[in-house]
Amino acid sequence: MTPSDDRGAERRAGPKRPALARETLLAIIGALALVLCAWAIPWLKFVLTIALAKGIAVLGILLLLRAGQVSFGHSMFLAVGAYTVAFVAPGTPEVLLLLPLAALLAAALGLVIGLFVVRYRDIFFGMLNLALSMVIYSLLEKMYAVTHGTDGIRVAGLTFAGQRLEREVQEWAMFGIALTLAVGFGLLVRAYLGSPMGRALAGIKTRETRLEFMGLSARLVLLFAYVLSALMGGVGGALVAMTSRHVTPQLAYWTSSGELVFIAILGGAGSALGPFLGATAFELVRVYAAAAVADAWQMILGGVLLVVILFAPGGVWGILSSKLKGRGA
Amino acid sequence: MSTPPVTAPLLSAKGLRLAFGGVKAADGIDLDVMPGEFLAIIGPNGAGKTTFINMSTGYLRPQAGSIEFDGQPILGLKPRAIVRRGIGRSFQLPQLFTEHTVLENAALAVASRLGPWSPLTPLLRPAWREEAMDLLERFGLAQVAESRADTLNEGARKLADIAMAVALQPRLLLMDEPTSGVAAAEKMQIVETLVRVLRQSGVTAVFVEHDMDVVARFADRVAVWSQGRIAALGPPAQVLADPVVQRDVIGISTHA
Amino acid sequence: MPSTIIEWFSDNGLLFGLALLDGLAYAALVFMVAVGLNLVFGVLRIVNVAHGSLFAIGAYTAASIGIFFASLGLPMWAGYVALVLSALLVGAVLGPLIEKLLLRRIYGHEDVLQLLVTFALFMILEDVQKLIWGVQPIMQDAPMKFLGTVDIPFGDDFIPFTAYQLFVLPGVAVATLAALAWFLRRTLTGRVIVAVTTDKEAATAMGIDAAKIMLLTFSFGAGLAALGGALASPTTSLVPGVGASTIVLSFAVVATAGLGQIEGAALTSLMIGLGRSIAVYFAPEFEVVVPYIIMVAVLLVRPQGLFGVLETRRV
Amino acid sequence: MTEAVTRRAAMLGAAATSGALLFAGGNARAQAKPTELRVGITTFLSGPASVFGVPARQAAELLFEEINKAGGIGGIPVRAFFVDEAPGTDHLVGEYRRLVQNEGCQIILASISSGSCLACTPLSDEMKKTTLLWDCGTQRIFEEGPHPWAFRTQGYGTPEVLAPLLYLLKHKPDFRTLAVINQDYAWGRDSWELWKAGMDAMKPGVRVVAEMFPRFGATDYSTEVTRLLAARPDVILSTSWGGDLTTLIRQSTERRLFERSLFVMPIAEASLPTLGRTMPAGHIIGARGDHWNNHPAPKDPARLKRLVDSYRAKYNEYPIYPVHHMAQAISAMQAAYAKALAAKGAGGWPNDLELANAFRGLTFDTPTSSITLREDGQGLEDQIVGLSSFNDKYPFAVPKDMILFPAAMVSAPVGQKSTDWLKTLKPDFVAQVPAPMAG
Repeated sequence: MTPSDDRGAERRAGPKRPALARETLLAIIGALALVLCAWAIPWLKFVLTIALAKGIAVLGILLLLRAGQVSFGHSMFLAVGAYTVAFVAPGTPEVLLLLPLAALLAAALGLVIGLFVVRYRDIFFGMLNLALSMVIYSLLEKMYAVTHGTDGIRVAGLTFAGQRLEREVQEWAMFGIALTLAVGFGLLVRAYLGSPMGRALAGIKTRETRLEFMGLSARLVLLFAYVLSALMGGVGGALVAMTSRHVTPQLAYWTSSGELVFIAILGGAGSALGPFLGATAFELVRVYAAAAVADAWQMILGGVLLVVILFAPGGVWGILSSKLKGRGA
Repeated sequence: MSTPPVTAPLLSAKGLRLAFGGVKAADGIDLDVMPGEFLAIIGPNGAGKTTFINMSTGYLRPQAGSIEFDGQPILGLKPRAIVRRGIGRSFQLPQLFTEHTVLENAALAVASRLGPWSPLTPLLRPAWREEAMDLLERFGLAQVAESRADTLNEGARKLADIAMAVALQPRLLLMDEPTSGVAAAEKMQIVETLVRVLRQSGVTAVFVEHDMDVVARFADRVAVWSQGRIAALGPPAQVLADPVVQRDVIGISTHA
Repeated sequence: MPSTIIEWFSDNGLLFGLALLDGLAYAALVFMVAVGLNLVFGVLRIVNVAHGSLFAIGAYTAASIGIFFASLGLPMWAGYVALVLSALLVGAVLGPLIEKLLLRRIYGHEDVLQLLVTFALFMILEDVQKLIWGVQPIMQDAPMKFLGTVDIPFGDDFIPFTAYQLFVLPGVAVATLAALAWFLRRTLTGRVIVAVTTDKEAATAMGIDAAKIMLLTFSFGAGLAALGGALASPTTSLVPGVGASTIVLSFAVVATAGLGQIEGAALTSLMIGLGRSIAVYFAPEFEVVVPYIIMVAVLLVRPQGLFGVLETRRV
Repeated sequence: MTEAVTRRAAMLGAAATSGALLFAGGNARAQAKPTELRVGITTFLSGPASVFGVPARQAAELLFEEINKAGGIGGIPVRAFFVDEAPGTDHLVGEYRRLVQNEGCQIILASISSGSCLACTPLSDEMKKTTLLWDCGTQRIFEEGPHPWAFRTQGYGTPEVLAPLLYLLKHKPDFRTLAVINQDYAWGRDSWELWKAGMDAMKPGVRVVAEMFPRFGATDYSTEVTRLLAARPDVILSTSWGGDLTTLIRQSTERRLFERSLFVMPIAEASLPTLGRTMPAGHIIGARGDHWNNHPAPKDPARLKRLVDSYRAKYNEYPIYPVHHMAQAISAMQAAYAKALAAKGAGGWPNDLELANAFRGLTFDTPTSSITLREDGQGLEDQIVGLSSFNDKYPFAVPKDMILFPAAMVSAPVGQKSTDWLKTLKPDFVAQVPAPMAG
């Protein structure tokens, strides 16, 4: 197929359809690959569950990126979700209750903070989020009597639909829940981004003034996205807590937020699949870098990030989708 | 409420004043816009023409004076509230969502008129898509519907910008230099398209314009702006023939 | 409870005065780092996360040069030469290197990409520092020792303060502020920098070589960060991770100050310095969150920052 | 990316599956002798705590080299797999799993930070893998529930705080006011809680004039120093360490705070080589154990000298306490393997359960003394506290007037919570403090 043919085909079908096909194909391949990896290499099941959990949180970053805003404090919602699990689990160890609870609390905090920060743009938006996350980080660290400070809290044993599972089964259960939620939120975000809400959100990035003159409130549009992203952050945090079974204030530190933004770009902001590609790549690079050179893993991660930004700004998604496109899929 | 008399103005501005530092952008503006008319605003750069549009749409707030739309005061309302009451506007620099397609731009405007929506409804659902396509066709933009807005030429961008305002079905449309930056060859064609669509929709229009040919041909009335004041107001033939206007306004603006 | 607070005040009124002295020195250090970051942000529009690394490298370099001078048997005042040398070295070598090799490639890209490039650089430099200087605390306090202490009367007691913290730090900060203000307002290059900060498009349209100005400003900012680190080095022990905590504080200053505003950076640093030292006395638990609370409070009242100019979009 | 993963998966799949089988087969199966003994070691390799973590890693590398030169353990070489604690707990628990499930480590030496230990120890229960807590000090580990697979091969917070407290009560019994300035994290808070409980029990009525918990990794203490100068407490306690402590000491020395108050610094030892002559003399210093360079009567002087000399020769710095703690964990590991191998007879190799059992009640020698692991897994390590002083032999401060506190005396008994136990102490407990050591 010559390039001009390709363009012609795209115009007829509308540019969306091949992209959709690529996305779906990649999502299915990705999910299968994850399951296979988790099955073949047992300890990777843990790493991949964490990757999926972070991917869900990064979906939230992706939403805000669509509006051209970078939250450098988003991990506070992750921390809220995680600490919700840690605090509530001793009384109510049910995963199916803890997850919605964590989501709800994170969304509530997102609403409160969102009402304030959606009035700001660009560096102010980023830095206010950073400041508020540092306040939450300090609270978690300072309220030693409640949170055990930097020691953190061990998450009590969990039940799944009333069942207390064996370690091996529980690991699979967590992996399955994370994968299901990842797919669910991925679809949700996809639909949302294609809706007027999502398209208006993207409009904030290019022509915010126009939104107002269309009778829309840009702040409200951003607030909705912010609350949704906080909710997903809470879910991601809850999953991280349930998987690693230990929470510390580190979750809310600004470098953790930086990591989430890192993952978003690494994966590529072009697709709802990006965060999961990014999170998987990030965790695998980190784990293998740490195994190869335990005291210079940061340098390797930094190097990978630089290479991606300079040479493949579309991220992993950009690389994969252009490859698939090249093959005419 | 009984039917208002035919002579009641659609937009009525009284005693608008606004100064930026020492510059008086509005120094006692009184203007009535009558339903159904096409009112052109002319005047040199910096005379306060855009400021008037900005004040009428809630983007700037005058320091004194009042604005009524359809008999209701609108001063102090936010732009989006004023839009919802039926005042649309277009921009000197087209305000398009540059990373969206033209169709999406139009559909978003259609959808925002018909909102609120569920976050799961696709923007290009058939009903919205059809209305948006229809609109683009009327503006002669159907060919570029699938192109990204930042790939259009200036004339098409201007039209798309106005199309988005029209999609909101305003009763009054304020247009800030709809033909500026457009190649001379295209200009008349664009204005003709525009006027046809607006007449079809029964929209009252106020437009800032530098091209006196356009003004003479399409405006019902002309308001001449000078240093924050209205220097002259009346039918084009009469106003444009005024020697003072010719010297002070047209002489300058034809060079702008 | 209120009565004990009043008692506390009457008992500690003098102490409160001492806290202000402490706050001044701290504010001076905060200012030195933040002003460079703010300047760079103003011109390049990049939030440089690696600024903290430049601070740390400046500190380490100063300590290394100082230790080297001491090993040569040079007198103690040579420590001050080490501080300046370090700042010059980082500003003249590392700054241009980073700007030319990395930042130049991403100007005009999306904000988030620019931010992440510097984040990646930060991660790399953190490990580079460790490879060069190891993990054990490094200290070189000749400049502080050289000037000795000053006894400040405190009731019938006295409190020794180091002259370095009492005079040198605030002195250098004020001198830097004055020199910067003079440079930006009175010299051609300075005015060009201000022009680029205010309106880059217009400045470029006027024929200003923006690339040169950006290189210059970034190197200058890097030098200021290094000078901040160098100034801090005599009073502190250098360990891995010192950059990470510095930079997050500087972010708060920049956002609070208003973008590119040096006087804003000075005022904010002062507020943070004093706020923090007062918190150490009043409510030590809040010490860490003081800068962020100040930032949130300021932005609530002035969304564009203390000295920021409200940008109205032209439509 | 995907390709790399697949290749890696194929490569690792076999190892992992066999690992899983072994695991599933559990402890009943006879264990074949491996070709090498894989030891997972978690330590700080970046961030502020790497001042401890890196020397410990160096110690492990040094000692493993020595062991392998001498024929390994049970005839097979030992190999270390290091993991950085700095990226956080969620990363660390993943790494723990990797060490066990993927690298096939038979024993894990876990953690400097309390948070890491608290996360890894329950994991040792779940994965049934012997885990030596080689450095973390939190008393919560064994006091909040049993951990049959975990053993701490050194002392912990309670003796490390109680010994300096007793030394203070003996050295300066008449102090009336005290201030505390600790790092704001678990150890800083816990150690203060332990100290306060002990102090209130044995010397009621001491007025605490300032409680300060500056940020972990703080670079400036001038405000805190001013406050302490003005408050003039008789005693200042600081359990800080690393860069925080050296900064605090330097800023305090410069402003003559050490002339106004007596400092008690239970973890000063690790910072003394860095401080050199800057450290003021005559203040109470501890080492989280008895492993001082100038220990007057080490159990095995030749071994202590050899460790210090070879470490210095290789890394050009004096060993600090994390080096000793790492060496202790390795000694314990050697002793336990010897014990388990002896029980198995020729050609046998202990499985996980047999290995863990070998640790229970184990007594192993250190260069300075010997340590016994109690039935709850806690090691009993003696504590030596003294006053900072200088002599010609070392370019930095070392203790004088040292008092050796037997571990059993200063540790909370099995099954009791430290704070509860400390509250039961009576003022006359001080009378049991031994006399300073000769030399």
